[in-house]
Amino acid sequence: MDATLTPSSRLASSDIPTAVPVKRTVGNWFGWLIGGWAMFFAFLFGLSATMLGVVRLFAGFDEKKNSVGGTWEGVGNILILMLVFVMILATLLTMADRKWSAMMQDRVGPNRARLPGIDSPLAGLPHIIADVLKMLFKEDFISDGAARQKLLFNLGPLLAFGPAFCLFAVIPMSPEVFFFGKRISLQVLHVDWGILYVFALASIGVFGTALAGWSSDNKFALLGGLRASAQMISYEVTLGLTLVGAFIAYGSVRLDVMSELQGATEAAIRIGGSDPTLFFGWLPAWGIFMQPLAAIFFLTAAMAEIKRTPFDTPEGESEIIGYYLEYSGLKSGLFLIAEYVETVVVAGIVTAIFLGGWHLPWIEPALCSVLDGLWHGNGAALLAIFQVMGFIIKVLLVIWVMFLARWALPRFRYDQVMHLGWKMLLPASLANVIISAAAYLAGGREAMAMVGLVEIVAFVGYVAFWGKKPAADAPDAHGHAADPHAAPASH
Amino acid sequence: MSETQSHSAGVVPVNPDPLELDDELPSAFTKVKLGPSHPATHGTVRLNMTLDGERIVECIPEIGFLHRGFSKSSENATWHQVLPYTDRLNYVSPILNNVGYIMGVEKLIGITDTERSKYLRVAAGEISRICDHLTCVSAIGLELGAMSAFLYGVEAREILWDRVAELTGARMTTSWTRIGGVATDAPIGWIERVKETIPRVLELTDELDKLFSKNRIFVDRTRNVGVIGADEAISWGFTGPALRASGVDYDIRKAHPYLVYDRMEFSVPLGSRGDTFDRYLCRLEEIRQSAKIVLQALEQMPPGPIIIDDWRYALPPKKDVFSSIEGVMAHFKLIMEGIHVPAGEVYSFTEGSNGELGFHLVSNGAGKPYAIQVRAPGFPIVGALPRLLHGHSLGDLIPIFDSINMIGGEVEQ
Amino acid sequence: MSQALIDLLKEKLPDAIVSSHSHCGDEVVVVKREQIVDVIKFLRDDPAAEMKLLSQIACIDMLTFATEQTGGGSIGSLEMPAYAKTNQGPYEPRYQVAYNLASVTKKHRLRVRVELRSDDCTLPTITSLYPTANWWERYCWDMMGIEFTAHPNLERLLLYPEFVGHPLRKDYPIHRRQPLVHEHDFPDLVRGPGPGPGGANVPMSQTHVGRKNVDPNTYE
Amino acid sequence: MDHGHAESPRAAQDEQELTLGEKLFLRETIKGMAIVARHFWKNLFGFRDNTTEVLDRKGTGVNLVTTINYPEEQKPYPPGYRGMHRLVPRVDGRPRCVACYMCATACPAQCIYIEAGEYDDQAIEKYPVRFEIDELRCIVCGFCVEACPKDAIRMDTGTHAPAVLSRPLAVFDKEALLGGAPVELSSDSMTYRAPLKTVAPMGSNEGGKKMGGH
Repeated sequence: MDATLTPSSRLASSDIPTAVPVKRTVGNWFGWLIGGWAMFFAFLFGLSATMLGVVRLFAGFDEKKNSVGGTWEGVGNILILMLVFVMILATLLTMADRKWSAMMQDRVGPNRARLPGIDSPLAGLPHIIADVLKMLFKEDFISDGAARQKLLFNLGPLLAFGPAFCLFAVIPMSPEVFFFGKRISLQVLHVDWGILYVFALASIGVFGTALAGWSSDNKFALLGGLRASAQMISYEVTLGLTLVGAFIAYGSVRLDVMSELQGATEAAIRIGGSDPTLFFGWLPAWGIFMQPLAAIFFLTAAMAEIKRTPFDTPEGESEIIGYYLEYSGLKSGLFLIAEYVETVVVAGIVTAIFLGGWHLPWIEPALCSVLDGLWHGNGAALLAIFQVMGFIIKVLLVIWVMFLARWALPRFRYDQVMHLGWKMLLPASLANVIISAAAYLAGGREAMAMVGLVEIVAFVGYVAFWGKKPAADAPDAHGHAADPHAAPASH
Repeated sequence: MSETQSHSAGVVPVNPDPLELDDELPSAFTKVKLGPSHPATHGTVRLNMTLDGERIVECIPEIGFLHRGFSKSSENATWHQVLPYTDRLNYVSPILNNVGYIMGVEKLIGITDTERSKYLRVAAGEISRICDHLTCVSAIGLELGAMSAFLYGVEAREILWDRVAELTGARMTTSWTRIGGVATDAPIGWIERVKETIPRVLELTDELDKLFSKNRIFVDRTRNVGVIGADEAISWGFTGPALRASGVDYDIRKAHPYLVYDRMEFSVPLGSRGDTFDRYLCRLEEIRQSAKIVLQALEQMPPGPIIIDDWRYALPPKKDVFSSIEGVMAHFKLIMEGIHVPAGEVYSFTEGSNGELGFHLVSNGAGKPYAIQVRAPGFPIVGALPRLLHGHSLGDLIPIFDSINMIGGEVEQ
Repeated sequence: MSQALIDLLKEKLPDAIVSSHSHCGDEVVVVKREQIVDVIKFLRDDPAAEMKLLSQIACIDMLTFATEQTGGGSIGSLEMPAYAKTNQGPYEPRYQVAYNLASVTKKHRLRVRVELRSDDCTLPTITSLYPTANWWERYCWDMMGIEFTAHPNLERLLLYPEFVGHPLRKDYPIHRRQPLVHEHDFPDLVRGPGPGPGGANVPMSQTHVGRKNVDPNTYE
Repeated sequence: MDHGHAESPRAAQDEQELTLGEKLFLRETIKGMAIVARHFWKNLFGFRDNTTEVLDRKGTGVNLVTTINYPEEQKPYPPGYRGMHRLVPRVDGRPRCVACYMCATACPAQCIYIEAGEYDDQAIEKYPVRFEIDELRCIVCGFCVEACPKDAIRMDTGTHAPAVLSRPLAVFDKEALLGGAPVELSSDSMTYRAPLKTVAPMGSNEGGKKMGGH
């Protein structure tokens, strides 16, 4: 023991004066606010530009200049989109989840880890490094029971992570654009089967959870694995059906085609002026306006598919700890990061199909001509940077909504998840298919947008007004109503 | 729990045939031990469960992990020294335990405390009750996955505990009451502070209400889950919010008014079905009623001494201890020998946060209690867990277990 | 206010009542052990009593109740000689089991007390009348060693099965230590029971494996 | 019992089934998310008022964050807080304690150890040769303060027992405990046979205020 740590010296040193409250002035605060957001958008802009630039560098090795899908461009895309964008975003999300949840819950959030030499929590960012290091260097403990099925036990996290990681390949992050003399796009796979690839690969993930649950040789894990298998298989049906309306509208299952159809076409952008694809001249041709209910259903089903709260019955931290109960260290980390990767992918799909993909509403042609004037006719290339930035912001927004649901809502019970999936979402999405098809036959996408607008109005009315009692009838929440017991008791 | 035990419905009897062990899919029930360190068991309790898939066939609670020998320790301490032990019975609402215990001792002696002390006890006790109910209500949310609501509830609890700390000198282990009164008076400005705090607490309570009470996910998970009827609840020894959720109008504050509860205006919320959702709603409403009581008690509180002027039972004022020989002698006798409580036996009961908090006290006239046995409100309710869980699924275990608000300290003594 | 209740009881079950008194506002009726079930059943079912709530079963060991220091003592009407003064062996009946009954409708309370001699501390169970009595009786058995006949599951409740003795008895020393025991094996039908110590399937309770392998009776 | 369920304002609501709008999940889901989102945006755009008391954080632009960055920020304990013990010195620096063992007797945790000795010049009073408190055993009930007939031990240091790395370090001896403002009571003079050289003028009864007796 340290000789200087006598009781008396400790008592003296424990007289730490309490911190003097520092009032931050409003002006100061406003500066931070503006500066912070400016930095955030500048970072996004830089990120978008870098991504496009790197892909352009790789694409330079390809022969063809006028078409996308070259080999080297694909390599660049894999590097940039899947290894850098998805992985880094997923890693950041582990942090964002903690920090955002802190904000939702009136907390400060993680702020203890420090980088050497910097005496500032840096808003908790060093925790990312700390988390990763912890995951990497933690003991990889395998229980006796799990050791009997070591191969399957180790296969579990791989099968959970791998498919999730591969899903992002078909998601388009930028339009096809001439970027410094070469036509590129931020999309790994330009394939005709598009979204079917997502459905096919996503269903492989269920093997990971089932294997993990079974091979862990733990009853809680087994229950979790069973719940996960049942839930994931059930929701795949709904997941596919909710998108059928979108397929009808776009006439394609390719995500890049779907994205492209939701805003100004390339030709329109070149020409400038107003966006000719706007519905009724003012409504962006986004999927969410044609298929508002399908968007909600899809997001719900997708959250169930990736097992996030309120659908996290397979994990249910306070019930059965989940199928990854017996995993530790890096394998446990793979399961956790797979969840965040899946979140990114789902947000990407929702953005590409329903939120206009990379398109910026209304301003694209006009912005392009402005940018043309700024930089010698390279407006489309500059616009692409803004479009990628828009895509990222939309993805972040969807992710934020998913996290919001996670922290606000209680969890379903296992059978109630099934009830919701089979008895509510499935019929509703079937009805949606019929209505969408009818609307499309009646008047094409404009008619679908009309139906969609009606649906949106009805939905807003439902959320805001329906079922609300008149103010006079509202129950007195604080119980001031007179009642027999309120009188002083005489017995 | 025998291996051959089958569910009462007799759906799948366990086949004891050893040959079946070699089958690929033996048709045995799964046995799962939940706890004692399981996230859902926020005391340390172990639930030995027999599961048929997700359905709970049998659940045997196993308690005692937190047993600290309250009764035995109390028999070897003076009457006053038992007070810190009572803090640790229900550590979320210690003042109610302090009051309950001291009321028992006063009943045994045959004295009552001063007027101001009564109001202080009621006000502080109700603050404790709010803390307890907030913990329970928001913990239901937490364990059902809605973590934000839990932190809102805990935030409200924290600011109340700040008030408790200002009043008693400690947040949780208050040891605040004394025979014939209370230890410390409300500090200057405390009453105004509480009046500022209560609206904020109610605001956060309303947020909990909005987050849960109409949310179908929550309602589905709690309604018709863990239903227990009125008669059955009584026979299982339910008291407090768990009993009132079953529709039985039994609140000791109303049925046997003690302290100044007969001067307070409040209503007793009653449930109708006796399910988890009713237990949740009753607690939520009791938070609001308790807030009303706190404000009323603070409003009506008269000035005056906070402890009786009887040197046989209450310590003499320090002025007399420092300057008079009578004071020093009385002080010395009380500290060294303990308070001489007349021989006798009483069962004293007050409304704890989870129900009837009873103390069976026996004195043989010496300075130490001869025997103390506590009727923890949670004890019979935890005993009824197998009944409450009967036929429910594993997912229902969580809301049921939360809604009965097991506090390991009091159940396991 | 429960005096009427005692009168009713005396009228309906005169044989069962040993004595009755009121003390500190609590009404107590002392009944014979053999008729405790009848008395409690009567109190539960009689429309005038309606004592549906069993608050508590408390058990007191009267071994050292009356000492020389306190000059004897009394509980209610019961006067007791000083045990140490007379030095004539432990006070008998040594154990008192108190059933604190309440009525949620009539709002009255009554304590039914049974006194048990130390050589025969058995008592019929009332689990069939009140399900909550199950745990209270287990608690009494655990802490005081009162044996409830025909109890469905009279096991230790708060303490572990290997615990020796009953800690709330006055002759149980407060600083006595008990050996630590390993956790039980939870028999698994699928894979068979786990191996006990040394591979043999020996119940742990017979081995008393602890940190120190000593006889629990001498280990204090 | 006879007034039944109608007496409680909430009980009437329990009876209701959920309406169709509530059964469709979405509305209450969105409302719940809106509550949480309100907290999020307020905390994101608001700045943090560093007032240690949560209730005092008011004004525009102040966010709702209620946690305190311990140990960089510390909330001062309220005045009556039972914190770390101290042995109250007299004006000449000697402990007021007369080694009467009252605190050791009153202590439910038996964490106080005292050895008494006698002053050479003060035959009437004893003093503690050793006075040790095991702060790990201490349950901070404050009974020792209440038991002291000399106002010699107090818990008003405004701090708590510090964390230690080994158990012996938690045993605080007389030197470690002796500190803080000296106290001289008017009644003290009665116990002196010969006045001390550095006796203070008669002070007010500080002990009585602390004890909150009458």
